Amino acid sequence: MIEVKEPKKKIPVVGLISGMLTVSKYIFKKPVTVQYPEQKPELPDRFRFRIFLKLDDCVGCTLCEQVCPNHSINMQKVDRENPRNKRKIYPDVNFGTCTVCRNCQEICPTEAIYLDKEFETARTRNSFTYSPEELALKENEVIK
Amino acid sequence: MVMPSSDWVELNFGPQHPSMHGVLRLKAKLDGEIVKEIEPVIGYLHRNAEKICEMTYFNDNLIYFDRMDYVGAMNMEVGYLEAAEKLLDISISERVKWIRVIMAELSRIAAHLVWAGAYGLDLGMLTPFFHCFIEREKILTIFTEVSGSRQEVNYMCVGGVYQDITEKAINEIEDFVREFPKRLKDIFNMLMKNDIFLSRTKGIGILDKETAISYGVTGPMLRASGVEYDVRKAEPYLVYDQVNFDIPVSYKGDNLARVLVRFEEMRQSLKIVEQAVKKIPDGPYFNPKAKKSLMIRMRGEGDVYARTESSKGEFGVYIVGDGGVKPYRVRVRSPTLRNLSVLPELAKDVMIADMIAISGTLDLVFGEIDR
Amino acid sequence: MNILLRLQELFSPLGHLASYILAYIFESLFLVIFVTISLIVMIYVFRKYMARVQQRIGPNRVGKFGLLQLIADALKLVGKENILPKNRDDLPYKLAPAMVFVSLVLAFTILPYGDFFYLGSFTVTHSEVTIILLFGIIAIMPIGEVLAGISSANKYALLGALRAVAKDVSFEIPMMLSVLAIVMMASARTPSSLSLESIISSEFLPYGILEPIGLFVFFISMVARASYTPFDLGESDSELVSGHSTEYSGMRFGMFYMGMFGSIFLGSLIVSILYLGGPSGPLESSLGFIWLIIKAAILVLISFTVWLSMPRIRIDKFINFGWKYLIPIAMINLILAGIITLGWGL
Amino acid sequence: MNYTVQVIGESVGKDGRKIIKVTKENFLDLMKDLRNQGFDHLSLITGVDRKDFMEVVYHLHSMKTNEYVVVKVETRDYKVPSVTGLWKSADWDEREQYDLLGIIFEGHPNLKRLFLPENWVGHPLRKNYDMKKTQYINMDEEGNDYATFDERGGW
Repeated sequence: MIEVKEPKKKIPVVGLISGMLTVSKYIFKKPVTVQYPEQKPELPDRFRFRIFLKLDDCVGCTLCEQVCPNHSINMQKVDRENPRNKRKIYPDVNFGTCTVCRNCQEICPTEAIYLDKEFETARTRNSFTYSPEELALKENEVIK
Repeated sequence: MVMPSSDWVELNFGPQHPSMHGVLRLKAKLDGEIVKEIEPVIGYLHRNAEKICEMTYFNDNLIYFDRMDYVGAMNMEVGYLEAAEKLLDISISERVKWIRVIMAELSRIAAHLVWAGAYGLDLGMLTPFFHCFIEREKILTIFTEVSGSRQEVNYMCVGGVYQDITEKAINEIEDFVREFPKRLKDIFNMLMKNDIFLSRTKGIGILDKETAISYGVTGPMLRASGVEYDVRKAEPYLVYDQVNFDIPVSYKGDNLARVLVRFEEMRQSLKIVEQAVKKIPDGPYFNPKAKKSLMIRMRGEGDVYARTESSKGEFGVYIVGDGGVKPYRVRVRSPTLRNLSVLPELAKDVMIADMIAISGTLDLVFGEIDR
Repeated sequence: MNILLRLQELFSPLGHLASYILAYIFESLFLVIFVTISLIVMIYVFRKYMARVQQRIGPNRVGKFGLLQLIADALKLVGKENILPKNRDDLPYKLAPAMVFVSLVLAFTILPYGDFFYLGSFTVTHSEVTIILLFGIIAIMPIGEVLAGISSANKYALLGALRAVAKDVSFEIPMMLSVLAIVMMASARTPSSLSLESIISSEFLPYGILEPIGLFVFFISMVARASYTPFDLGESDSELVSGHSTEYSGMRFGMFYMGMFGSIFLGSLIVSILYLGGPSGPLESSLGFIWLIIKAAILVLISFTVWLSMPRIRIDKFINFGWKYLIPIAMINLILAGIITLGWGL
Repeated sequence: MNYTVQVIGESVGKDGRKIIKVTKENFLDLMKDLRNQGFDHLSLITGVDRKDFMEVVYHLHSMKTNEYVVVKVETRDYKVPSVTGLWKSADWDEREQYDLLGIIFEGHPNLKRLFLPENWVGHPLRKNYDMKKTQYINMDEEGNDYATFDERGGW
C-alpha cells in the first residue's frame, strides 16, 4: 500500500509554461499514423479476419454451426461430390454478425474452416452472407 | 439569491453529448450555472447479456464479456473464467495463470489510458488524448500479436488460452514496459503541471469513505477515498499473490485523488507485467480435459461467485449451473454501475463544469453499465 | 503612400468623387481577400500544428500537402443544408453569424499594417481616433454570440450566451485599462495619441518592454476575447455541447468558426501593434508589413500552444480572476505608466 | 457468527463462500444482524428464476475483516423486503432485479425500471419470457423512452 502524493504547489504561471513546452516538444517527433490505402499497416502474424472454407475437407459435422455464439454460421445444402461429406451440407457465414471469435476454427475436426489475414471485406448490407463456394474463394475473387 | 425550486431549469445532458462517455443521460435541474439535482438515466446500450449468456455455451459466452468493458476486454475474460472454471471443475496450468496476469494488467493499462485521454477531453484538453491512444495502440498490437484481434480479443477460453504466447509478443511487451514510462510521465506532466487542471480537480467531488462503501463503490474510486481494498490483495486470484506490487491509496477522496490513484495504478500494473514476463514458466497453454469436451459439452452444477479486480473496480461474476451445457443464470457485478450510482450524491450543488469533471473521474464504460 | 491613394491615382481620370468611391471599393475587396487568405492559412497551420503536436499528419488528401483542405471544407459547409430550429427568433438568429463575421472584417480595416514595398499600406480607414474605433468595432463581436445564444431557443445555447456575457464584461475592463496606459504614455510624445499610427511612430521602445504587465493583461484579455480553450466559455464543447453555436449548421456555423480564428489573428495583430512595435523593425522601412506578420504569427503560434495544452477554466474562477486579479494588475500598470510618462514629461 | 434469528441452514458453496439460507420472514432481521456485525458492503443482489419459485441471493462483504457471506432467500410470490435502508447500493441493484426479473422489493423508495422503458411488457430474465414478441423503443417529446409492439412506432 502506498499513498499517492498531490503535486507540490508551484509559482502560478511556471506550471502552465512547462505544460506548454511538454506539449510543443512533440512537434519534432515523427507522426505515428499510417496512410492506409497507400501504406498498408504491418499486421502481426496472428491477425485473422476473414473465414475460409476448404470444401474438400468439410465433413458437414455442424459443429461450427453449434459453436458460433451469434449464429452467424448456418449449414447449407450444396450439390457437390465429396465422399467425406455424405449429407452434402456446408457452412455459410454471415459476416455482418461474425465477431471473429475463431471458435469455429478451434472446433473444426478436419481444419476445413479457418481464418486468414484478409480483412478488406467491405460489402453492402445485403451481401454479407457468403455461401460455401464463396467462402472457398479468395476475397478478390468473390463477386457480389 | 436562492431561486425557488420551481424556477430551476431542467436540462437533459445526453444521451448524445460530447462528454457523457457513450450514452449516459443525466436529467439535471439547474439553478443558473449550479446543478441542484441530477438523475442518471441508463439503459440505452442495454443488450441483456445475462439473458444471452443463458442461451449459449459456457465457452461461447466469452465474447459477450469482451463486449462489456470493451476498453479492457481481457479483464472481463479473466473475471468470467474465474467463475466458469470453478463451476466446470477445470483447472488451468501455471503458465496460463501467468499469461492471464500479463494480459489482464496490460488491459488495465489500456483501459486507464482511455480514461486519462477522455478525462483530458472532458476538461477541454485535446492533446493528452492522442498520446494516450498512441500508447494504447501499442498494447492493442501486442494483443493482436497473441490473439489475432485488437480490442474484443476472445483470447482466453475455458481451460487456458487459445494460442500460446509467442517469443515475439514477449519481446514486444518488454519493449513496451521499457518505453511506456517515458510517455506516461509526459502525459502525467501535461495534466499535473497545469494549474488550471489542478484547480478543476482539487477539492472537487469529495467522496467520503462511508458513503463510498455504502454505495458499493469499488476500484480506484474507493481507494481514492481511503479504503485499502483491492481484490488482487484481498482475495488473490491467478498468481497475484506471487507478484510484488502496491495498492495506491489516497485519503482525500476528491477528483485529483482519483486521477492520481489511476496514474499510480498504471505504474504498478507495469511493475506486475515486468515481473510476470520474467517469471512465466513453461507448460501447456490449454487443459486437454476442456479440449476433449469439444468446448460445448462442458457441464457444471451448483453456483459460483468469483470476484476480480477489473480496471473499474470489483468485477464479479455469479454463475448458476443446472448440469446442462449452458449456464442456468449468469449475473454480473458491474463495478461502474455502482460507481455511477454515487454520482447524484457527488454532483449536488456544484457547477455544470464540475459535474462534468466529476462524472469524468467515474470512468464510465457503457458496455458494462448497461450490459 | 498607401494602396488607397494609389488606386485613387489610377482612377483619377474618372473624376474626384468617382475615383475615391472606386478606390474604396477595390481597397475593401483587397482587404476581404487578405483576411480570407490569412484565415485559410491560419486554419491550415493550426491543423498541421495540432496534428504534429499529437503525432499525426494532419490534412494531406486535398491538394498537395492538403493545402486545399480548407477550401473543400468551405465548399462542404456552403453545400450543407441549413437546419433551422423550430422555435427560433428568426431575425437575430440569422443576423448573429453575419454580425460576428462583418465586425471581424471591419476591425481589419482600421489596423495600421505598415508599408509593403511599392504597394504601401493596406489600411482603409484613416482617422485621428482609430483606437476608439477599433475597440468599438471589436466590442460588436460578442453581441453576435449573445444574439445567437438567446435566439436559437436552446438551453445549451442560452447557457453559452450567459457565460459569454459574463466573460466579456469581466475582460473588457482590464483590456481597456491597459490600452489606456498606452494612450497615456503615447500622449507625452505625440499630440494625436488616439491614432494607432501615431502611437507606433512615437515609440522609441516597444511598449511591451516598457510595461510587460500591460502586455500580459492585454494578451490574456485577447485570449479571452477570442474564446479558445482555456477561456472558451461561450462554447465549452464538453459541457454545453457547442454553446451559442449549438443550433447552427452550414455556412452560418462556418462564420462562427472563422470568427474564432479571425479573432485569434486580430488579437495577435493588435497585441503586436500596440505592444511589440507593430510594423517597425530593423532593416528598411518598406518591410513593415512583413515584420508585423512575423510578430503576429509568433503570437498566433503561442496562442495555438495555449489552446492545445490547457483545460477549460471554470466560469466562476475565471470571473474571479478577471475582477480580483486582472483589474488590480491593470490599475498598477496604469500607475506605472503614469510614472513613466511623468518622467518623460520632465 | 451468531444470529438472533433462526436460519434454515448454513453450508459452504463450491467457491468456498459461506451460504446462509433463511426464510422470508426472518430475512430482514438477519440482514440487520449482518449489517451490525460489520458487513458494510453489499456486493451483489441476484435473482434466480427457479421456475416455481424465485431465489434471491445477496453477496455481503466486510471491508474491514474481508469476510464474505452469501444469503439466500426464497420467495414464491415474487416479493422480498427491501434492504435499501441498510445499504445504499441496494437501491439500483433492486431496481435492476425488478426490471429484469420482476421481483418486487417491498419498501423500496423508488422502484422503477432501471434499464428498460417503464411500459415494457414482461421481465426478460424470467424463464417464461416470450422471446418471440419484438418490442420497439421510441422517444417522446420529453426525452423519455417508451416501448411499443408496433413495428413502425420505434426502432
